[in-house]
Amino acid sequence: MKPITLALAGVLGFATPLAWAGNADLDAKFKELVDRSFKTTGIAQKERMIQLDFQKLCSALEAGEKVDPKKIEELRQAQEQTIRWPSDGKFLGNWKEGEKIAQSGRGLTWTDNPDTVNGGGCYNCHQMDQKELSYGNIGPSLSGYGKLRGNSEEVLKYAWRQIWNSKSFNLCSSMPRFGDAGILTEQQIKDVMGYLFDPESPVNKNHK
Amino acid sequence: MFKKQVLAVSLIAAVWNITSFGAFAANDEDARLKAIEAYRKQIADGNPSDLLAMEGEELWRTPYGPKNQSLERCDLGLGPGVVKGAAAKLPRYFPDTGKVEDLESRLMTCMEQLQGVERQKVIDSPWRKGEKLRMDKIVAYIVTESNGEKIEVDMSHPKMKEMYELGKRMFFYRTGPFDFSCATCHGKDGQRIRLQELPNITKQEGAAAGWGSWPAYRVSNSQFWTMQMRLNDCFRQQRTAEPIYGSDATIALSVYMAANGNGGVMLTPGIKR
Amino acid sequence: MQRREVLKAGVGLGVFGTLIASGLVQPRLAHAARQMENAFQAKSLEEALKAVGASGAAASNDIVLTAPDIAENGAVVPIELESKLPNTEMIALFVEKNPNALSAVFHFTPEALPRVKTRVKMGQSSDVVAVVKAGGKYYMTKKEVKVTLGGCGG
Amino acid sequence: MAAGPMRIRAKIDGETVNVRALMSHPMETGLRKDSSGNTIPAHYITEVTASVNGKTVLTAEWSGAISTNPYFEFDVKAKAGDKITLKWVDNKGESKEETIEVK
Repeated sequence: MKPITLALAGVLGFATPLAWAGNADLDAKFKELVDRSFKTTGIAQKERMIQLDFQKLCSALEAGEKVDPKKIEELRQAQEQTIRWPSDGKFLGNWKEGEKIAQSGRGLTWTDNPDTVNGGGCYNCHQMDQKELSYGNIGPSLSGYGKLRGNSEEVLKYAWRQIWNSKSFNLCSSMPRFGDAGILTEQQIKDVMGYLFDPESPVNKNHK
Repeated sequence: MFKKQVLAVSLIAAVWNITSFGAFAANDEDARLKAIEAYRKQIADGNPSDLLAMEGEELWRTPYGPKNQSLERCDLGLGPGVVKGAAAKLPRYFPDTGKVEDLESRLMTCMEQLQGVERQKVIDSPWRKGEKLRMDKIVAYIVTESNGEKIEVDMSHPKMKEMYELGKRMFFYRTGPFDFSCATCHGKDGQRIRLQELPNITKQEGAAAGWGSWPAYRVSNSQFWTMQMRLNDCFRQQRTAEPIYGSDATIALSVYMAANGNGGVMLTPGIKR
Repeated sequence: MQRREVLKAGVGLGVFGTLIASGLVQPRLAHAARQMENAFQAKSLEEALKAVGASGAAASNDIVLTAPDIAENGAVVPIELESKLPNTEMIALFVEKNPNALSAVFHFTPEALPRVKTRVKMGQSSDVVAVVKAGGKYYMTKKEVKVTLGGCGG
Repeated sequence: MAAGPMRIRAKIDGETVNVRALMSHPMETGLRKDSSGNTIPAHYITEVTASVNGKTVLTAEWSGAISTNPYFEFDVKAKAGDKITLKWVDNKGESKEETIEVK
C-alpha cells in the first residue's frame, strides 16, 4: 500500500490564516491545545491533525461560521483537478471483491499496520445489497445502482468521480476521498464499481 | 439409520407452528429498529459493570501507592470523599489545580496527590491493564453512584466557558485522510452507522443521550469502557492521530458534550453493543 | 449496604482450586466432567440432540422460548426458557449454527421452577432450540435469531 | 488468578424467590485467537449449583457458549431467612461460592 500522500490540494491548514471570525486569541489557544493533546501512534502520524484548506473551511462552515461562497467554489474547483481516471480506461472490476471492500471498515487506524488491506466501509453509510440488513443512512441508498442508471460512459464517470473524490462535486461532502486520499487503490475502486454496476451483483439482483 | 433421524427432525420442524418471525422486508426499517430496541431492553437488567463497581468500591477504600493512602479523601467537586452524584457534575473547574478536569483526570490528580501514584504511570498503562484496570473499576463505582442524577455541569467559571468553545472547535475539526470530524456523524438528527444510531450531540437531547450513557459495558467485547476510552476509539475510527489519555482536547470535548446535555439524566454505567 | 456483605461472605478458591495450585491434582482430573459431556462435544444439532437422547422429541407449544428477533451483537443474546409441561426434569439449550450446538443444560428438582434466564454467544444468525425432558419424554421448540454486525466493522 | 466477584440479588415473589446472579468469568471457548494470532485456551464455567439451606435445588451444565461475565436468573421455593448459595466450577478446577440470606 503506497504511503498516504497528503493530497496537497491546498496549502496546509496551519499556514493559511483562515481563522474563524473574530477570535484570534482563541485560535491560538486551540492550535496549542491540539498540538499538546495528540501524538503519533503506529501509522497514524500526528501530522494528521494538520488541516487541508477545504477541511478548515468546511469545519468553520459546519460550526456555523460565515464563509465566503466564492471561496467554497474556488476550493471545489481545485478538488476537481485531483480526479484520476482509470489508467487502462476500464471502470468495472470484480464485484465479488468489491463486496468484500464494501463490507470491510479496516485500515488506516493506529491499530492497523502498513500492510493492513484498507476497506471502503461503504455499508457504514449506504444501503447497497437489500438483503444486507446492517447498513447506514448517512449516504443515500445505492440499491439497484447499475440496474436503475445503466452503465453509459457518463454514468460510469460520475460514479468513479464520486468515489475518487466526492469533494469535487460538493466541497464539504461527508464522503471520504477514497482515491485522492489513497484510501483505496485504483483496482479496489474498480471492484467497488463492479459491485455497483455488474448485473450479477446482489446490489442489482436483489433490488426490488 | 442416521438419514431417518434427520428426516424426523426436519419433519418436526415443518409441523411446528413456530411463531415465524416473518420474513423481514430488508427495507422494513422501523420494525428492525424496534427489534433492536427490544434486544437492548432485554439485556439492560444485570449489567456486568456492577461486578467492576463492586471491586472499584474496594479500591476506593484501600490504601495504595507509595504514600499507602486510600482515595477516601479525594475531592471530586462536592467535597473530600463525596461520591454520590459527583460524576453528574463533571467536568468542572477545580480551584486547587486551577484546571478544568473530567472524572478520569481528576482521579489521576487524587491518585498522585493522595497516593503518590505518578500521573504519567496511569497515562502510559495499556488499556484494561495495570493502572488503567484500577481506573476502570474506580470509575465504574463512581459513575454508578451518579446513576439517575441530573446532568448539571457548572458553566459559570470563565475557564469552563473557554473549554466549551475549544471543545466546540474540536467537535467540528475535520482532518486526516477521511476528512471526518465528530460532527460528520454526530452533527445531524437520525444518522446511523450500520445499525448504530448516532446521537446528535449538537442538541440537548442527543448530547444527554450520548454523554449520559457512557461509561458503559460493551457486550461485543465484554469490556467496560470509560469516557476516555470511548473518545479514544472514536478518534481512532475517524482516522485522526491518537489523543493522549486525559489530554485537554478530550476534556474540552467532554465539556462541550456535557454542557450541551445539561438537564439530561445520567444512565451510567450503560450497556452497549 | 447490601453489596458489601456479599463480598465479605465470598469464599475464594474452592478446595479443588488450591489442590490444583499446589500441583497435586492434574487439571484434567479435576475437570468436573459434565454429566452430558459427549453431548457438549457433539458438533451438529442432530448429533447433540441424539447425545442428549432427544432426537425423537415432539414439537410442543408448552415450552416458552423467548429470544430477540434481532441481536445487535452475537456475544450476548438473552434467552428465557420456561417449561409449562408437568414434572419437568431438564431443559437443554442449543444454538444450531454454533461450532458445538449444545450450549447449556439445566436440571431441576421440585424445589425449583422450570424457568431460567441466561445469555449465550451466537456465531451467526441461527435457530435457537430448546428441549425439555418431562415425565421421561422429550419435547422441543425453536426460534430464529438474526445476528447483525453493528458498528463500523473496522 | 483468584475468581472475580459474584453478585446475587434475591427477591421474594409469593411462594418462591427470584434470584438474579452475575458472575465474573472470561468464559473463553478455546476457539478464539488473540491479537498476535495464538489461540486463547478454553476457560469456562462447566457447572453451577444452586442450593437452599444447603440442599441442592438446581444444577446447570454450561459450555463456553454462555456469554462472558455470565448472567443467570432462576426461581426457587424459599422464604425470608433462608440461605441461598450459588457455586460455580470451571474447566480449570477454579470455583467460587456465594451465599445470601433472603430478606
